[in-house]
Amino acid sequence: MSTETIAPREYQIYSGDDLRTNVLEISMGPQHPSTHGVFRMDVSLDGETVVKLKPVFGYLHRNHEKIAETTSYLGSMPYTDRLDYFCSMTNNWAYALAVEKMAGLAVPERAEYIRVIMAELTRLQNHASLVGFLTNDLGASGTPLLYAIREREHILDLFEWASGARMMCNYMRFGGVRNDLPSGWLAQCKKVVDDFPAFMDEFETLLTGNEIILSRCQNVGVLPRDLAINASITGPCLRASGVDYDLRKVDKYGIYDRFDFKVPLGSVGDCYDRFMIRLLEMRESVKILKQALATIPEGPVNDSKARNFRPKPAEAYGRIEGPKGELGFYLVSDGTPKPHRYHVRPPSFINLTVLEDMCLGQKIADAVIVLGSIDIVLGEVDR
Amino acid sequence: MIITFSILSAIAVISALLAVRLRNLVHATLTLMAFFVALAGLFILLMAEFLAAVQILVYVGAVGILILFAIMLTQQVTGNVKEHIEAHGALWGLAGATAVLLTLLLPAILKTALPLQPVVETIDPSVRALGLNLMAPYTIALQVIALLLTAALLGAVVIAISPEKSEEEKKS
Amino acid sequence: MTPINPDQLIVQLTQWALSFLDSYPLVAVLVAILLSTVPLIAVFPGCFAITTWLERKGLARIQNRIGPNRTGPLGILQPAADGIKMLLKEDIVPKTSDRLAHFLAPVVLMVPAFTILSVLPFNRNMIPAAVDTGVILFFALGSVSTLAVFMAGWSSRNKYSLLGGMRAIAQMVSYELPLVLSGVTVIMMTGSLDTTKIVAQQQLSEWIQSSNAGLQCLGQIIGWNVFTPWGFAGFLIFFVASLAEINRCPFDLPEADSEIVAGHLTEYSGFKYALFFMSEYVSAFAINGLSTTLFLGGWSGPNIRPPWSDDPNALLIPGFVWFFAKMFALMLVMIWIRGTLPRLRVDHLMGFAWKFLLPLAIMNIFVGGFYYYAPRWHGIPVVGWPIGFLVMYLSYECIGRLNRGPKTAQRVYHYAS
Amino acid sequence: MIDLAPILAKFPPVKHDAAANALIVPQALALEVAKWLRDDPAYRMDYASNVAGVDTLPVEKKTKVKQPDGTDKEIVTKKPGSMEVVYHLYSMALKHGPITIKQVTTRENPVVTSLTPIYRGAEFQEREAFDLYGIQFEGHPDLRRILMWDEFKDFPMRKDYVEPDDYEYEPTPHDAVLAKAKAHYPKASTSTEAAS
Repeated sequence: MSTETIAPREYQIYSGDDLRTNVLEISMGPQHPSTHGVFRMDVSLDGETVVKLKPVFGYLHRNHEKIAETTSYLGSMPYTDRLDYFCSMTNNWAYALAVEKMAGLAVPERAEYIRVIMAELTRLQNHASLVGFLTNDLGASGTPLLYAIREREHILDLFEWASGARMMCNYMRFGGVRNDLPSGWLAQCKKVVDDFPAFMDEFETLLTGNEIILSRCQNVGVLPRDLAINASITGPCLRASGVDYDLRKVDKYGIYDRFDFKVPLGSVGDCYDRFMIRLLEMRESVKILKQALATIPEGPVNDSKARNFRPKPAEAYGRIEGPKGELGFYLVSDGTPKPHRYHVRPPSFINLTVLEDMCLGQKIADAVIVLGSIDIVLGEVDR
Repeated sequence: MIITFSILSAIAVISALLAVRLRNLVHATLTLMAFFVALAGLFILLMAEFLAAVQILVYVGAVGILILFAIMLTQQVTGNVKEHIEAHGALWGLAGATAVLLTLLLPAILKTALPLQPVVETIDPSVRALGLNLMAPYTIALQVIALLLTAALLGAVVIAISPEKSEEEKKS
Repeated sequence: MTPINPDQLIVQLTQWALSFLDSYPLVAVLVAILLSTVPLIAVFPGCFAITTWLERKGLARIQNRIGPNRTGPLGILQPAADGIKMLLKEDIVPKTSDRLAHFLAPVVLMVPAFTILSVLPFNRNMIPAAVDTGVILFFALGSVSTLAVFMAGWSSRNKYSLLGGMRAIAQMVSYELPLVLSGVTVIMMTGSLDTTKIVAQQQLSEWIQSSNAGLQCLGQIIGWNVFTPWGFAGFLIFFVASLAEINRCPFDLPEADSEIVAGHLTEYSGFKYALFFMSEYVSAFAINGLSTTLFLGGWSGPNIRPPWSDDPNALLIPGFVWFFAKMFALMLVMIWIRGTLPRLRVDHLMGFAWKFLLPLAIMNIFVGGFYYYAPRWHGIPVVGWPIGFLVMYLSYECIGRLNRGPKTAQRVYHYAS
Repeated sequence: MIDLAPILAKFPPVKHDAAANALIVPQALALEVAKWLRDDPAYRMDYASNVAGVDTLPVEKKTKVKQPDGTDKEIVTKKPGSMEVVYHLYSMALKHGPITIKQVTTRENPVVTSLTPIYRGAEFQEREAFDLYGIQFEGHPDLRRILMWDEFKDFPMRKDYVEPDDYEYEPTPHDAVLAKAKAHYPKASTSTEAAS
């Protein structure tokens, strides 16, 4: 393993003695039906084969970090919702975790459970819709996507009930969560979680054995294990390449050491593995949710002292296993109410590093599903 | 009949001329196809539906598309406007061409007794007759052509298999 | 005065109308032309409107949605609303586009789409153009649509359009082969390129003529080509190839929205887009009509005689009802497929045409020949049917296995310890 | 907590910042240290999780100290500004971490050594630090702007960055923006006022 970094591959255009072809350069995005937002790929095509692909982003850049450095610590919490707008709960948690780590705040027992429940619900809805979007990229005219969206609605209803907002939840606080769960919420959540495996079974029977999905996803966009580690790929993409690295197991943040769950691993690292790992992770999330819902204790949910506080000069890097990968916050405090440095380590952004490596030599249609299988949200990539 | 014939032949002549004259290769091909279609129309006028259908199927559907495909692979679709072929003595050339054409056609024109007898009633261009002709007197020719085309097809396949792939296969 | 025959009512009415014009032959010809073309131009856009509604409703049901529900009861007026919207939209032509070709492309697509309808027999004696070479004329004119798609893709001066055009040409030319070859089997068995003869061949006349009502009823069904081994295989090949030929899912690569935006349609808007859209549906009707004619017995359905008539050819339910029923059934299958299947990739698509459908279609021709000459017992193909079926099944399996690489398989996943 | 003593022993120029528990690595040694950390069997820091630029302005602190003679004396403590790049390294193989590496440079001429040749994962994050802070990464294969557009001149995340006030056009400027807009577009702002 003493190799140097794995450099980007170069694709050799075949040119025979007298058969010369022109490279077709197209700019996919920022307005393109398949780029999951305002993302652009500068693609060079040899026929239909990708010979060069450069991701271009920043169309949604609003300098989130600068905004956060000019407001109080708590003031940034709603902004974190807007990073990965599919998973605002986990964004909140990652930020709260970093601040708690820096200021040394403790979290009440019940709040820890609520955080786990919210994070796993977020993972469920994110993975379900991602698989839906991926099949949409495969051209399935939205049918699996709409099945996934139906399940997502149930989970978003739960979020709305608890936090008042469906997507921009702003629910977590330093040292706990904003408010306790409304009465009846846990029972409804239990119902949603119990119903979820039925949807999973349906989804899996419909999708995993489909001949077209098999032939289009398998051995497409292969991400080798070494490259995945070297390029700091995290989340399901990393585990699809066969690396056992799940922060819920490694860091055991929150109370994840109390739950019994497993980490599914892929072997090839292609689109199909990334797709299947997400399906399998959803099953594990359901397991965690069932355990958490069965054992959640009563008690306070937040620490009222930790509102507008002024941390001592310190720095901390807090990270959690978000649905898309490792979401980290690097905070530096200089003793004022505003952070001196506030940096987000966005998983979607870094996972895009290997987009070109995965797409070279594949067809243009494959580039679309490779991008889909990475799972990016442009709010997080551009910040 | 005469009106249809005139219209179709006018279209055919004009589109054929355009196909030669137009500098944009794609336009030229498209006009060439218009010529083929007009020709098919003329075949229908002669009650040769089968021939018309084959004309469209083969020339418009296959040959024309092939030409277009080849043009797509070339670098420049539009010809260079600045580069004109200077024609000297175009009139002389035209006169010469007309003379040659007339000489070739003269015997036919002289031999034909006018007014023409309607051709339609004397022939029965049914598909069955055509098929029987192909199968009985022209079998050998048909077989030879078929063999030739198969060989050409196989040759195309051999050329199309890229050497890049075969190298990979050698390695593995 | 012959007794009223519901089946032939329209034909009789036409003849009655034309009988007034006996003394003016030129006018009679013109009126006859109008009488056979105007219904086509009137009926098929109507079918198109119904199908768009059906498609939207059907897809919505497949996807857990309601679909159009604001315009009229059950959203039935949605096609009208769509049409008005399309007509009122601005027609945007890109500045650098080749204006003439850009303008002509929808026309070039539209004309053959409607023309090929005229060789389809909608009922007995109800065929707009009874030509001797109906089937080959259909394929010939159908191949012109490739040209239109190319024109649209090339003239737009858009790289997505160009890619779409390239894909369309490659795909349509490739799929024309299995399409035509599976049709060739039928032509071979009938011995005619005439669509009316192909339909007539699929009716067992001795059964229809018999006095048994049950046999009469079955006489127009049991002889359909789809019930023979070569016909069944041919029908499936034809149907799959026709999906590709009219760019329907899962072969809708020329307009694959997730990859190349809308392919050759990217730069079209307003009425030109509507024309494209309509031509595609009309082509779909035409090709479904042809597969109905070739394999599903055309206009023949259960032979139920009207009680007042002794004419063995008289039918209570007109043949065109069965024709349109079959055509729409095939349309519905296409909608169902669109709601279910993801899209293929370019190389898979080509491989599927050349390595799977084409050998299967050629095999089918041999099986058809065998079936034709195999000995029969009282006219029943006791040898041809089972052996033909077996051969077709085996070749399907073999070609399928040869094509399936070892690469795609269900995988087993492990958990980290 | 990982024992950092072996690194400090092996590379004497590397300093330990106890407050942040970070290693301050001189630029000349950065690549070597990172490579060693990645390949050493005891560390195996194969995963560069996070790369962040940090900008600190120079601080001038004036404190009044009572002298023994009763007079106040002002003591001016100057803390120079700095530009840092912080790397958080983890190990996927051994599942431990983090080790924080810092490269410190001046605000005036911020140049550090790129670790992209060792960690591919730093590629985009270093580009981001270059884009937003103007830190030059020596040895980076593709150092271009990543979030801002190529024509953008300034570095918006720097602490002393002043937002150009004609930067964004607002259809109906108000409050502070209106005041700024007036300075730049006197006619335009009056016309919008008249319109509203």
